[in-house]
Amino acid sequence: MWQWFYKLGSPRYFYEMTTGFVPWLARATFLLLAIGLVWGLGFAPPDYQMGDNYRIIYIHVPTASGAIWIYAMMAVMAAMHMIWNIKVADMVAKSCALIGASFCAVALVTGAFWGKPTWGTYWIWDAKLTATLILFFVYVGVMALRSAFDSETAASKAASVLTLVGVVNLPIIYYAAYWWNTLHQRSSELGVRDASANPPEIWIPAVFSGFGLIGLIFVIIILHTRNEILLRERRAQWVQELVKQETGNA
Amino acid sequence: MTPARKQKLMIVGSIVLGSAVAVALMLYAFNQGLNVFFTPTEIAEGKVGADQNIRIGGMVKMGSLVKQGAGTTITFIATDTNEDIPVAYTGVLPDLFREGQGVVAEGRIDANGVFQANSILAKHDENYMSAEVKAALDAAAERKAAGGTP
Amino acid sequence: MLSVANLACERDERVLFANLAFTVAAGSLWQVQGANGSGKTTLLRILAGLNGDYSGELQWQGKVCSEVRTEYQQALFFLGHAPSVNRTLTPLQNLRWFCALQGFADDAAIHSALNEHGLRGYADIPCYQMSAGQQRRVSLARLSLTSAKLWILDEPFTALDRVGVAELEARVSRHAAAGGAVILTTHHPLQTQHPLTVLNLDALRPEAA
Amino acid sequence: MLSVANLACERDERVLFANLAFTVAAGSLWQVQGANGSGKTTLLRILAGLNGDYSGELQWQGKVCSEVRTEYQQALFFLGHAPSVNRTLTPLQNLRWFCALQGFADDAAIHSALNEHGLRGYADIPCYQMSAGQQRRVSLARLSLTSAKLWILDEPFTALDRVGVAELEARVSRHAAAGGAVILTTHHPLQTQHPLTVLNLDALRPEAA
Amino acid sequence: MSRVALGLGASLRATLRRELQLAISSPGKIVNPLMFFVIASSLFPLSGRLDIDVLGSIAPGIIWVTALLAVMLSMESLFRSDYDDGSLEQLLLSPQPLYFHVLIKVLGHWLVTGLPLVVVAPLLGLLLNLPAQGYVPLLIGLVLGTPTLSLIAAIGTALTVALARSGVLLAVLVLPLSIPVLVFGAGVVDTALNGLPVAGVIALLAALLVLALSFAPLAIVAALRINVQ
Amino acid sequence: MSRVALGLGASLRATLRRELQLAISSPGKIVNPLMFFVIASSLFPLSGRLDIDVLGSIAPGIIWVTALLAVMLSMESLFRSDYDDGSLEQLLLSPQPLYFHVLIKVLGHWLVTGLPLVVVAPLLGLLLNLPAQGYVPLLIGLVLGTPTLSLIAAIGTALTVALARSGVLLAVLVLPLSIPVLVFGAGVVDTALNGLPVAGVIALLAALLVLALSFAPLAIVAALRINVQ
Ligand code: HEM
Ligand SMILES: Nc1ncnc2c1ncn2[C@@H]1O[C@H](COP(=O)(O)OP(=O)(O)OP(=O)(O)O)[C@@H](O)[C@H]1O
Ligand SMILES: Nc1ncnc2c1ncn2[C@@H]1O[C@H](COP(=O)(O)OP(=O)(O)OP(=O)(O)O)[C@@H](O)[C@H]1O
Ligand SMILES: [Mg+2]
Ligand SMILES: [Mg+2]
Repeated sequence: MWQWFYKLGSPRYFYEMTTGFVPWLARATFLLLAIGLVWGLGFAPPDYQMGDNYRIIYIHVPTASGAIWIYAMMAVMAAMHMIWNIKVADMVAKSCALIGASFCAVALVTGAFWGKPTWGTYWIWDAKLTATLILFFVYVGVMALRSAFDSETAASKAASVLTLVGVVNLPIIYYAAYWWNTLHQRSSELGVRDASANPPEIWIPAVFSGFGLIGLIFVIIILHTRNEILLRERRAQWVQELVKQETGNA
Repeated sequence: MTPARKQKLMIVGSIVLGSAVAVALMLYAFNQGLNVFFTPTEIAEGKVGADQNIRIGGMVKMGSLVKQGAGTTITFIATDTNEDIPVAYTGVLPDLFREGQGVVAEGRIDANGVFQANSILAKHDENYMSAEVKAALDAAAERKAAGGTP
Repeated sequence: MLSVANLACERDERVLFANLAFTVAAGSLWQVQGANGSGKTTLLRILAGLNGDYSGELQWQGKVCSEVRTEYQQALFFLGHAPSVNRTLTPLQNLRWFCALQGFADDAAIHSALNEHGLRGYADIPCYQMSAGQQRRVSLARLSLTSAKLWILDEPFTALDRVGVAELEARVSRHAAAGGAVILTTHHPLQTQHPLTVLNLDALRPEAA
Repeated sequence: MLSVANLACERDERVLFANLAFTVAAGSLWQVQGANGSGKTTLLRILAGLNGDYSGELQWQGKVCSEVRTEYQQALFFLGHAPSVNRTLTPLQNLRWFCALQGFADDAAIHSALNEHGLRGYADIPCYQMSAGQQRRVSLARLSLTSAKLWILDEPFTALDRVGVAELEARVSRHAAAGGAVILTTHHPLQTQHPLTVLNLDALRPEAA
Repeated sequence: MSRVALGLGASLRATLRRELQLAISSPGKIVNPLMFFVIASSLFPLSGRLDIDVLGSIAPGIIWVTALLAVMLSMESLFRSDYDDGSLEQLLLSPQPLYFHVLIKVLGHWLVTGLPLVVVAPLLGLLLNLPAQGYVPLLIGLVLGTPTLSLIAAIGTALTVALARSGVLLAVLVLPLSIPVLVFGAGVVDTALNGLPVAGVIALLAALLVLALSFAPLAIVAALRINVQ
Repeated sequence: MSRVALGLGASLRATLRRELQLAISSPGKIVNPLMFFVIASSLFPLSGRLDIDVLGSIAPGIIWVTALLAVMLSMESLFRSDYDDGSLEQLLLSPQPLYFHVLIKVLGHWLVTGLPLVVVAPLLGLLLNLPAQGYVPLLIGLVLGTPTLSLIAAIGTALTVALARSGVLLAVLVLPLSIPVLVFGAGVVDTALNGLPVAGVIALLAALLVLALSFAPLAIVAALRINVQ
């Protein structure tokens, strides 16, 4: 277990292990997303109240919860980087920040465009919305801090510290729900648990697009991390050999 | 004990102590109740005095919606099935606002006990259903209400 | 006292030094030499524990430095390029804080340290009113206050006038002679009675070898 | 070229120098000497027109400096304690701006100036990645770019390694020999072929006299 | 020799004394955040013709937001000169427990910058037409909240100390983290103005303070070590 | 030699290019003021439960005040690194006309920090529920007002450049001077929201800009000369 853990911590092992694995993950992801989105956006029946507007759900919900989970993952990576000085963990954290922030932005934008027809306003200072906005700010802070440093080591350590400090905000944001009323709906889990209310035509595509999005998150993170590995290890012998091979093949 | 050890112990000690105190304070806070968002029941219990700027949440009671005059002023009854409160509002309504649907209103309770809203937001519930399903369900509910067995 | 094994450091693709191994014994005086950019400052900061970006091992009295950090820091005096002198405070206030961080208070000693370093009468003048060399002297007055065994000094002669340079050279030799150890960098030829060990980073650089 | 009459300056009640009078002729090389805090930096900044807190008169080519300011500034190159090198820009970008301020553009000259100062290959590396001495070299590369007659240099040898010091000494001598004039401060003994005029502020100080 | 050995307490007092000496020798350090607080709050009434009651109802928000900005801006200088002149290296290399020295440094800074804000806040309340029952909650909130803000801002300062003039970056890091303090702090006043009980909110503010007191020094020390490379 | 003599225009372009290069090499310089602008504006609605209409009516004030703060904070770095590393001495000693170089430097800085603020302002309008007829006046006001604010802030920066980390002092100097811009700037939106003609207020803003363009460089140059002693 520990051995595996340390092995995964080595950039080279990470790179080589993912080389075979990523294309399959990417294909599966593409399939899931295609089914989920085409079905959800194209064929699922319109909602009795919101008509076709509700279709935004197939993008909004996964990106919104994705943004939250990605932060959690980033924090775990930051902790691993601080405690065991695992470089790959930092590279993953860096990728997490980028796509977490993008997901957060997408959730905000889709939510806002959804809010106009349903609630009558693009934006309201409601707990969940506010929490999402703050999360976005924290992501941006982490990225801004990282890019402000010249030295790679200092940048990654500083970003890790800020990421961990930012974790404190998460439960507080959660309790802020007591503060603003929640206009945003509570978690419905789309009726997956007690299939009583939401019919399968609506939640099955959501499940597809949800898993597709999870796959997408991992594909992007892994690809980004692989890039980062090549960049940071560009002088390591194995990378040089890899480059030689690639250019030889080309 | 070496000085280094002693230092570490002091630091760990203050962190543990701090966490304990913080947890205690938070528990106390949550016991106090932090709500500034009220249900009709809480209002009926007299938790809110007149002329406090608050938010209320509930459902628009079936059959209570009345449009007045040119149609920009409305009154309706907000309910949490337990208690009711009359609400008055002037302004543009969101699409989702309709009877039987969740609503959040912000405003004050006037001297007559009417909630004078200065903003109204509609709330979607946690369920999504297609128009046909909704119709079928409604029909079933009606039949049930009529006392028939399916 | 301090022994270094297998030390290597690279910055931005360039290996500054690799396989560095040496032992700084009590009573020795080391000068780290090298052209501009050869890595002297980097090496000194690694030895002082301020730069963690290296591979290799540092041992203090036979124990790994990072494990006996407090002990090592008690035995270490480091002075970098910057003088560590707050410009709005007076020399007295500056040095008082330094002493408190070392765990003692002793105004008489501070005054005599200032006098020794040619700053008689300057104890209560804010440091921003002093010239570059005078500020450096305030900084060096710490040498008379610390009880550290190992001194690590990065270009300590900067901005000192000739008298100041000679005095510092003498002080450094005395410390080594009294059983301490000194590691310093400087670009000017040192004039000391004490035997000098020179570590030349230029000669050590892999590509140069 | 530059002549000084009756120059006096005091800082915080202390007279640094008074009745200073000298003329820096074309082809001469001046070293301002003095203990720490004797006023060398202050004097140089007064001569460069950066410090107006003095009494006395400065003349450039027989005209009062402040009246022929642009002309004087065209003929002057000043380098203070700070290297005047922006750390986020590259040497090339830094020197391009310097040239533009002098009213010309010439990338070839910049590259050869960098090569001359031991920075071949560093033209496009951000300066924060360089050591203290390398930054100082970027700064000194200006000497090969300026066409100023009068150079005023405050401790230009700081942070330079031995080769750098020797090169700069040679450069300064050549400039004086070619009909320019140089005023500099340094605490280390200058080794130049060119005759050196020493201005010792310690000897000049009223209380010392 | 007349050498007196100092315990931890005495050497912490030396750090506190130094912080206060620095403040005294440049009085701007005390006065400027205050002036900023007053001027920035009065920008709002200037920037639009507001109804006087509306002004009163947004007063807690304005006061809290400007207090937050004032604390943050004044914290910017906390480790700055120490970093520039190398004193920070000396602190990091001293055999003393950094955790406590850093904590004392922040608290010393709060004494000279945060506390005066609390003292003038009622004046701003007057300017902004804050209703009478808002003053006591405002003060309680500020007393508990500004040290927390100082500690959070100190984390940001420590993270950015190696970067030249990083005022805006500091804001981008610190403001999101401070939002909970702001929400509960202004919430105390709001709750009181609405006639509701404030004990719960105050307890939350206190909890945040205690948390910050125990965890912020860890983050600050880690951040300083990273920056002094 | 391949030496090309440069006229004033070309050497001003070199100064502008350097300013842009500095911005590009640290992208935070562009992004951070923007983020500050967004985050600081959203602090207000967070700090109290505001009625949505009230929020809309104070939106112009909030946007203008935070824009002012963002411009001021980002200006802090204008002469900072040049002062620290001695480049400012070189500028002052160059035979070039300082007046124009300083003007170009400020405008270059405005291009990378002020202009982006104008671009995201409508987004903040959305968040703060600004009524639809307020957007165009807001943009016009900001386009005319932010360069003026930059110039005023530059005077403050130049005055305080010799002081380490002077963020708060800068604010104390600059904010009072900026009040007219703020009043007219927010006034444009207010006037439009009230359905009154805005041409007069816009003309006043433009007049302030022209005044600042012609006099601010004088003050900046004088301030720099004082500080580089
Ligand atoms: C800018 C506006 C909005 C933001 C920032 C936002 C944010 C979020 C977030 C963060 C989540 C994930 C919650 C979680 O995983 O715990 C979420 C889920 C969801 N949102 Fe939104 N939302 C917005 C607007 C809307 C609108 C207008 C609707 C439609 C009425 C909506 C419907 C949903 C639904 C159905 C879910 C899934 C339920 C759940 O798991 O919580 N959202 N939203
Ligand atoms: N900012 C200042 N305010 C007041 N007095 C100052 C200031 N800077 C320097 N002085 C005083 O002016 C005198 C001369 O300082 P100056 O920097 O010119 O000395 P210097 O000869 O260059 O010394 P060094 O060899 O140390 O560089 C010093 O005695 C100092 O006390
Ligand atoms: N912040 C940095 N980031 C990346 N590389 C750096 C950094 N600082 C220094 N370097 C590189 O590290 C090398 C060693 O620098 P260092 O400061 O240790 O040299 P030095 O021997 O002290 O030189 P000097 O005599 O000029 O003081 C230099 O070649 C420089 O290019
Ligand atoms: Mg060095
Ligand atoms: Mg000097």
